[in-house]
Amino acid sequence: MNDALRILPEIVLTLAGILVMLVDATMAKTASRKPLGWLAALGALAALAASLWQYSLPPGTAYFDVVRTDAFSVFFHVLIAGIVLAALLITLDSVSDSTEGLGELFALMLFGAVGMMFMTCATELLLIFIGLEVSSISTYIMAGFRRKSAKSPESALKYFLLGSFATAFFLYGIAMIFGATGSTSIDFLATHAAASHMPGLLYVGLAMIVIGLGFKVSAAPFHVWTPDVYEGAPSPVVALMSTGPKVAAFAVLLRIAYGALPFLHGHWIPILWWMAVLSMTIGNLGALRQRSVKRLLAYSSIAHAGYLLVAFTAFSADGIAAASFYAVSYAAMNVGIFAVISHAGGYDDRLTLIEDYRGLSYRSPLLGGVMALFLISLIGIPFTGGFFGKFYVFAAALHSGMVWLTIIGLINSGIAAFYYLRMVATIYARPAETAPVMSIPRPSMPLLIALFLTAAATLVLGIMPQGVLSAAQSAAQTYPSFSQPMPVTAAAPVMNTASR
Amino acid sequence: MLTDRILTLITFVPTGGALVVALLPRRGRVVQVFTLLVTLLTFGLSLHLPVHFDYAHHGFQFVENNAWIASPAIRYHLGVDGLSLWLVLLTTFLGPIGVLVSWRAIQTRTKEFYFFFLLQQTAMIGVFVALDMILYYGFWELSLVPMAILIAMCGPSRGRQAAIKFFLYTFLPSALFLVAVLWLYAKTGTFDFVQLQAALASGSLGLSPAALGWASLAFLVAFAVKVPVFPLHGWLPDVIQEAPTAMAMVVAGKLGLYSIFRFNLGLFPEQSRAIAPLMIALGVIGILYGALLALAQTDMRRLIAYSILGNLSFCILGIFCFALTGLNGAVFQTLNEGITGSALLVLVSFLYERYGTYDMSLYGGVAGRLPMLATLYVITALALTGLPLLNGFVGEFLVLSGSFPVHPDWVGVAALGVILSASYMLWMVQRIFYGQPSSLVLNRVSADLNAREHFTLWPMAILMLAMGVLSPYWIRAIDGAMSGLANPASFTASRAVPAPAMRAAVPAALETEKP
Amino acid sequence: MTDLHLWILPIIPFAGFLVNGLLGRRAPKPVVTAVALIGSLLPTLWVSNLVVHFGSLTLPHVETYGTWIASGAFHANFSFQLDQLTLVMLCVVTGVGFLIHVYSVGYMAEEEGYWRFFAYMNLFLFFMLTLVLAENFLLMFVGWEGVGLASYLLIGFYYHRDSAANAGKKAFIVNRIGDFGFLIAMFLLIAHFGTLQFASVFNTVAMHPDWQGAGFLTAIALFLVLGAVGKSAQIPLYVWLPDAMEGPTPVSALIHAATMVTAGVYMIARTHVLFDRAPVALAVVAIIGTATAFFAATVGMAQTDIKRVLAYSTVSQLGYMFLACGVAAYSAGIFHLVTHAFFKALLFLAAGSVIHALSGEQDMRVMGGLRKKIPVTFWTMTAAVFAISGVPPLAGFVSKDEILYQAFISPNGGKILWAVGLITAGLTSFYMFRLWYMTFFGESRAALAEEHGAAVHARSDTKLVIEADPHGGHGHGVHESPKVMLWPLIILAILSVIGGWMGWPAGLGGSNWFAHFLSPVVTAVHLNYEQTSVALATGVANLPNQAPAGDKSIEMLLALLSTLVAATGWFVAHYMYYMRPGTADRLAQRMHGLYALIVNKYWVDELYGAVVVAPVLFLARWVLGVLIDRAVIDGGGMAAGYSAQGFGALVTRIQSGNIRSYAGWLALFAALVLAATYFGWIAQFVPR
Amino acid sequence: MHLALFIIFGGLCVAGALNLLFQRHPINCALSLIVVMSSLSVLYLLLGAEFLAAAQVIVYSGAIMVLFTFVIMLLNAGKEDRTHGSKLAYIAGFPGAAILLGLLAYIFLSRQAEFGQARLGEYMVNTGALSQVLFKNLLLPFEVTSVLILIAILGAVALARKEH
Amino acid sequence: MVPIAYYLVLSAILFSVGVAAFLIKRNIISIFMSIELMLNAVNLTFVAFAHEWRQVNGQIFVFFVMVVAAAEAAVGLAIIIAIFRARNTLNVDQIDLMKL
Repeated sequence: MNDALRILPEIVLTLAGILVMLVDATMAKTASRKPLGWLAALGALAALAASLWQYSLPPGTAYFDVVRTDAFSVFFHVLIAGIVLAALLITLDSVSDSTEGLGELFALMLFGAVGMMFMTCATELLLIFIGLEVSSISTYIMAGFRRKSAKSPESALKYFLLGSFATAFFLYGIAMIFGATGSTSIDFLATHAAASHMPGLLYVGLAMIVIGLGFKVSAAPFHVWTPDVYEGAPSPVVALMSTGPKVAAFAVLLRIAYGALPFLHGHWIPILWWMAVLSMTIGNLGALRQRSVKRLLAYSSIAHAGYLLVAFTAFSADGIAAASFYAVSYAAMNVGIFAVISHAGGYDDRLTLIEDYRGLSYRSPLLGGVMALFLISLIGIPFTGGFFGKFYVFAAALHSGMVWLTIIGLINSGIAAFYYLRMVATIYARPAETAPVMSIPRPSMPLLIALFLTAAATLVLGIMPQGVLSAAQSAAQTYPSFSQPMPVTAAAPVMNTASR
Repeated sequence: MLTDRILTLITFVPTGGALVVALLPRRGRVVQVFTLLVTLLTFGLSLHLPVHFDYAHHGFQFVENNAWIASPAIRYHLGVDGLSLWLVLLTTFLGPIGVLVSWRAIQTRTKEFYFFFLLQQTAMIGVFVALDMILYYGFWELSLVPMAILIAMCGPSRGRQAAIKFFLYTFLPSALFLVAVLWLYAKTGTFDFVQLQAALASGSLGLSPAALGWASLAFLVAFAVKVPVFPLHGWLPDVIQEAPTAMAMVVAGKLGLYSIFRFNLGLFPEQSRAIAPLMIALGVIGILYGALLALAQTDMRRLIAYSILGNLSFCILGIFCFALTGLNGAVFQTLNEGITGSALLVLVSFLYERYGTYDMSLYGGVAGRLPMLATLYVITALALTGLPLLNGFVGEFLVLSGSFPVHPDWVGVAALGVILSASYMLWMVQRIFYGQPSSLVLNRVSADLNAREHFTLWPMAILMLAMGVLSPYWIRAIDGAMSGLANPASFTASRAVPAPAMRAAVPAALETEKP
Repeated sequence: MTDLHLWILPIIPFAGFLVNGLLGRRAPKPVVTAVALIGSLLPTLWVSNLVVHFGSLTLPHVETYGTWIASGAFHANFSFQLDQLTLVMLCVVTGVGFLIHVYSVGYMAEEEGYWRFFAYMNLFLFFMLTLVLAENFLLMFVGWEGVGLASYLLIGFYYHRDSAANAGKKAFIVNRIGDFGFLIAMFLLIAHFGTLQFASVFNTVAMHPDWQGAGFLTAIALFLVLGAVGKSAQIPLYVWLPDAMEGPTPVSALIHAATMVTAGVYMIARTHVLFDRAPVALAVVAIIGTATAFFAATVGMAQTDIKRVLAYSTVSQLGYMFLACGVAAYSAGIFHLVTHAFFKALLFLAAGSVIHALSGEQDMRVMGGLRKKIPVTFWTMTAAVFAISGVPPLAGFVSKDEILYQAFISPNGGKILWAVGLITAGLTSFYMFRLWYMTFFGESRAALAEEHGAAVHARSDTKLVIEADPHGGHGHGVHESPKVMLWPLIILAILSVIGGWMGWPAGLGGSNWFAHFLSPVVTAVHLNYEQTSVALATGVANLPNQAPAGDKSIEMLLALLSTLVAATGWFVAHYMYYMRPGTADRLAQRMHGLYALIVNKYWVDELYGAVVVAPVLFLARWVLGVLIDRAVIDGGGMAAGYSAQGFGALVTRIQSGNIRSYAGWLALFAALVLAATYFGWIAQFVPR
Repeated sequence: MHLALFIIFGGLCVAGALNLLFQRHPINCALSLIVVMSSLSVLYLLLGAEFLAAAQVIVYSGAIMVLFTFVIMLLNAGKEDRTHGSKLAYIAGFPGAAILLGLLAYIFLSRQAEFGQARLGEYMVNTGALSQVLFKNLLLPFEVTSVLILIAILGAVALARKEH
Repeated sequence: MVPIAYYLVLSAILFSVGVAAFLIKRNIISIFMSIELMLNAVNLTFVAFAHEWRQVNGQIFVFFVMVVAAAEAAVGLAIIIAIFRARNTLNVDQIDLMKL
């Protein structure tokens, strides 16, 4: 029974999903499916509560060491539950009663979340693989949900084929590691892998896993699918899939790189270093000339994956904490901005181009203002989550001597400012006289809640980051090899002189 | 006790006001009036500083130092010294004026405008009072956003481009600035300015000179762009042209110059001196360049932009000669530019409200129609050209006389700017106000200054005269702050026997290093 | 010691300025008049009060009212000083100033900018008094720039007229060039002395005979000369003064004849200690002065606009003063300054009265035969003309003769200076009498004004000033000016007649009282190190500026000579413009080139326009504006932006949208990553 | 014996795979894939995984490939025409694949000794032992797969349903 | 007796062929099949290693992969049907609506 508590959020979500399906089946064909959305949201809320409650559990494993709940996994549980909750609310806002397959959509979101959560708490590569598949497959499906449009199925197809392609690599990687050690348990690897008599297999396995996960987090050069898929998928779904699976995949990457194979950092730091540089550069340069909003955000998400990878190269407890913190702030602002887009553009993308958003703040000051806030946070302006995210990431990297990476990264954030700011300027520019008046439906309750959650999160992370930061730091403490935080103030000769 | 929290109040009262503005109804002049009250309140609060400032004591005062973020240690550390004191006051003083000048100019999106306007106030004040590098950086970056948005919102023709140009020009270098800050943190383990200063001064860190040089360069470039210093001024004309007057008033000068004083001179004295020759050259070039280009403009706003460039270059010259007098002059000139430049922009915008263009070639003979405006315009122009008994002269004179012993050649060239500035200013005045009334002026019948405009302009005019005549009141505080940054011997008594005044002064200049 | 409240002197006119400037537009005219007159009268009374108590003062008398600028080592005070030199200047400024104020009441009566005019006039008095009272260079500079401002405002008084606006701007900017010199001089002083107080600087210099001819002193002196040249309209910066005639005539009289333009001379005299230690600078002053005197006189001969003739004559006379200073005869220079203030102010006022009588006509060619119609003006004018032409025993004769004598006896190259000065004296008397004859004698040519008027308008160089006609209608009822204008004329006439006596040279049996009076202040230090330094130190005047013995005869001779020359000039004028009126034109025909050269003022304005103004504008507009700012600086930003976007395009090229391409991409990089990891390649390629 | 079997069926695998690669009609591809899978099941047997061998035939060849062929029929997909939409696939992809093969082969063969030998019948996993692990240690993953299948059903229904 | 390495190499060959097939096929269904081929290759690797290590986990892994593959097949074919309905083609080269 105690074991069940350790996967309580997953259970809750699963049950909620099943409930949604059952109710859906009982409802009349013509009846509005929105209530199901509220039901699902309730489920997500319950899962969020359960995840938070898990903080009260003592760290430990369950089901024969297949899952472990500790500060780290709970941190990501909470995050994922929050993301799903927000995504559900956004969906509720942007869909209409006539939108088909709503029941399935809500259920899929919940089930997908189950997979993501398992990814973050699993300590057995098998379960990680299953979780990955659960989250991926549900995302493939959701990407194709707007069947009427020509784009949506295409994005689903691209995502599906390339995703499976990458999964094969991931799987092959696991096989290699299994071959090198004879086990697929993270803990076992952490303790015994170093003694493997076939390190070559370990290297290759590690590389293949990095490839597979790199694809999932859309890190260059494995990013190619991202823009197309984001463009075609329904905006609310993008809100979820641009954050949830990524966050989970990053958690897995942390587990494997820092938890299972830290002694191979000599091998994986260079890969991640280059992936970070490529992701940041390609993402930002690619976004420069975008005219479609969603593609632009796709490139920006590539760039942000790069920033997050920078934290990995720090190879320190600070790095883990920074990555976790960045995941949160990125999720907050990205979900938020997609909330605005999916409201303004609607479930079936009425507004696709940046220019369509010209004068948004004239039509709806609230939406304009909030969108500007998220964009500013994406730029990384202080007093928003985006800034402290970048700040911690680069501080950690620089503290580990990654001077060049830091410089490249911050120059990149300068380039990024261009297209984000162009967006902000567009929102606040006068609407063109010739342009037809854009019809923005007045924000519904779920949207307001979602916007409030995300905006509040963005600001809190920017102004009072201490809470989340310490959570992230305690998450970092769960890694045995980094349990002693690198004393940041080690090299400080002046610390004794207390500031007056 | 007010004194303990005064800086927080001054900094965040505008923010509070902004939040209220966001909730106010879009009806009548509610927003304007409220914003005006908020800015006036802020100004009133800020008057607390000079009253209770201890001019004898050179360190930071009204200090607030609380923990903000535990690890990495970022503190909420505020404080002002003789340098930031007046800059804070300048900012709060320009607050109400900014509201008054926008009163009629901003008709649409007033709520957004005043919301961001107040946010900008907070950001700028914060820059001047923050003593923690990250806190400072926060305000520094934050000050870009409302500015950019307002430029995009109000720019008549190419607002968006100007906004982006401005933002990128400032943001890109400040990214490198952040790298330098983080690097310093990695080496010293603190973001606190005071501790950083102590650590770097102690020289016990064993940092490589090259690395320090790069760090200081990263600082300098970020600030120089914001000033702007000569080759980095690409954004200035466009922004001055597109920005609403209330923003154009504050976009250039004080923020960047303050940062150079505080951080480049405060943290990297040697490195600053190493790069001084270049900066002096740029400063002098900037003086002449700005003046000459102002001579070539036909658009009032662009002319003002280039004249601002010229006047600010005086500050650069004064800073990098490291003579105490020159530094005082540079600070004083910063204040001057803030006041006089703003006054000129305000006047021009009043002309624009009446005649709807900034193109001087369409003007002429306005003096007959608007004598009061013409009078104030001439006074302002004279202040900018450095007429004695007005503030401009004191600044220029201190800068030049202070720097002259250090670099007679450069300063000699720079002094030519005095001639040029007179040329373009008087020419501007003549083209707008003198001669026969142009068709534009004949067709548009418009009244002379109304009460609001008088309230906008007279405070600045009076301040120009006051600062020109009673400069010691300002300089006594500045002198205290600068004495730590200047070279010990502030002039070379090459051949003459030092006059008594000098003998007395040398020890005063020598007593440096006030943490 | 007794407190003289010197601050009252400038403050009163300043108050007048404020009152008239702020309230004048609405105030009734009498009030404005009253304020203005009080603003100029009270200082005059205060000065006379000073004169009365002067004997009982310990000189120099210094009063400090507070610190103006204090920064680190350097500080400058609001402090005034009173000594003989100051007193003389005070008398001139307040006295002449007051008279001209009175005159203006009549002259400007009908101007719509009445209040503005008097506000500016009071402002001018404020700054001029500050200038002469200042106890340090910086405060002197305040007055220095201030009078420039006042002159700018007054020249541009008729701002709706482009010519006036241009003239004002020109005056200010050219003056700025001089101020630039003044500034640099001050910087040098601070650099070398650490202070700008007259006393400490001069004492330090006086104490150091070893600095005789020192480089830095020469530099300081030369930069001061630049300042003086700008303010006193000497070559090469004289160009603004003739144009300044655009201003109302009283302005020309007060500012551009009597007081402001002489500030340069005053400044040199005030700082003579520096010049005495810098012979080179002195020589420069002397040469500039002489050259200007001659040059301006030649131009003056051919001008037909009455005010312009006077303007060039002013420049020429200022040249004499410079010459005097250049030969270290400062008291002579100041003396000529005083007498010149009398008769030149008078000339301008009288000319104003003439113009007034002809309701705005300034061209002498359409004047004539006014002798009977405006007698008072005629007689006063006559006195002035005789005075300036150096007819003994009038004021002009005495002061000019003193200068020539000092030039003659001065050791280095004096003879040449003297010779040129002498010729100039001849030219002076010629063009002055020319003016006299053309204006007052012959038959009245006023009738020709009609058809001539058009011609005058067409002429570019002569500007036809249409000042309001006091008597309304633009008819040609030639009339004498009102009393309020005539009394100042009369008083000044008397002064220019008898003014010479106070400086009657010893050589001619006089007792050169003036020189003695000034000697404590202006005695050149290089004449005699020990004594002067003692003198300056103790402030006791024991050195009359006496010429070497046995020169009585020479002085006699020279006086005779100059008188002769003056007479010759008079005779020539008499011949050409009275006996044979046509002669002038014929002469002009005969030597056409020379005439053209002179009448076009040697094309100096055109030259400056081509050599200075045009190139600067070209540089600003095209080289810097377009080439540097647009192309390089803006272009640089653009280039960066576009190149980034280019890379962006490159990046998006990958995004072909084809799944197989994507897969190929993935496969390739997967393989590379594998290989790199396995062989540990990229580990080396990670810059730390 | 073992080696012979390995060579035969391994060869069959490769042949089937290559056939899949070169055939242009989906049906042929499907059939050749079935060949690959069946012969793989034999190899599983050689490696002592009897349950997997069975499952391979049942699940893959039985279920999945039937599904494939079903869909092929449903959409009556014809012989694919070799359009040239992508050069990158050739210039980047094939080298990639080649490098991949070469690298892996190099790794495996160079360390050949360390991998040891596979002897027939030496290590047989009977279903019981397998289920021991499956339903005890790996119970949770097993349960989670039910969620996975649920999703699959949902998705199939949602995507393939006729729109009305 | 056969060296395990042979099995591994065989799986590597199959995997690479699968990759190549993915690249070369135009028919979506065929592409999907080549993915299945890759998965099978991986399975073989697992079984081989399971034999080497005498570890049953490897085989169980394969079992799970089969399940996943089944699920993927269901979903994938559904997607294929959907796109066929939307675009009326199965040629992957014609499914590049979204690019750049």
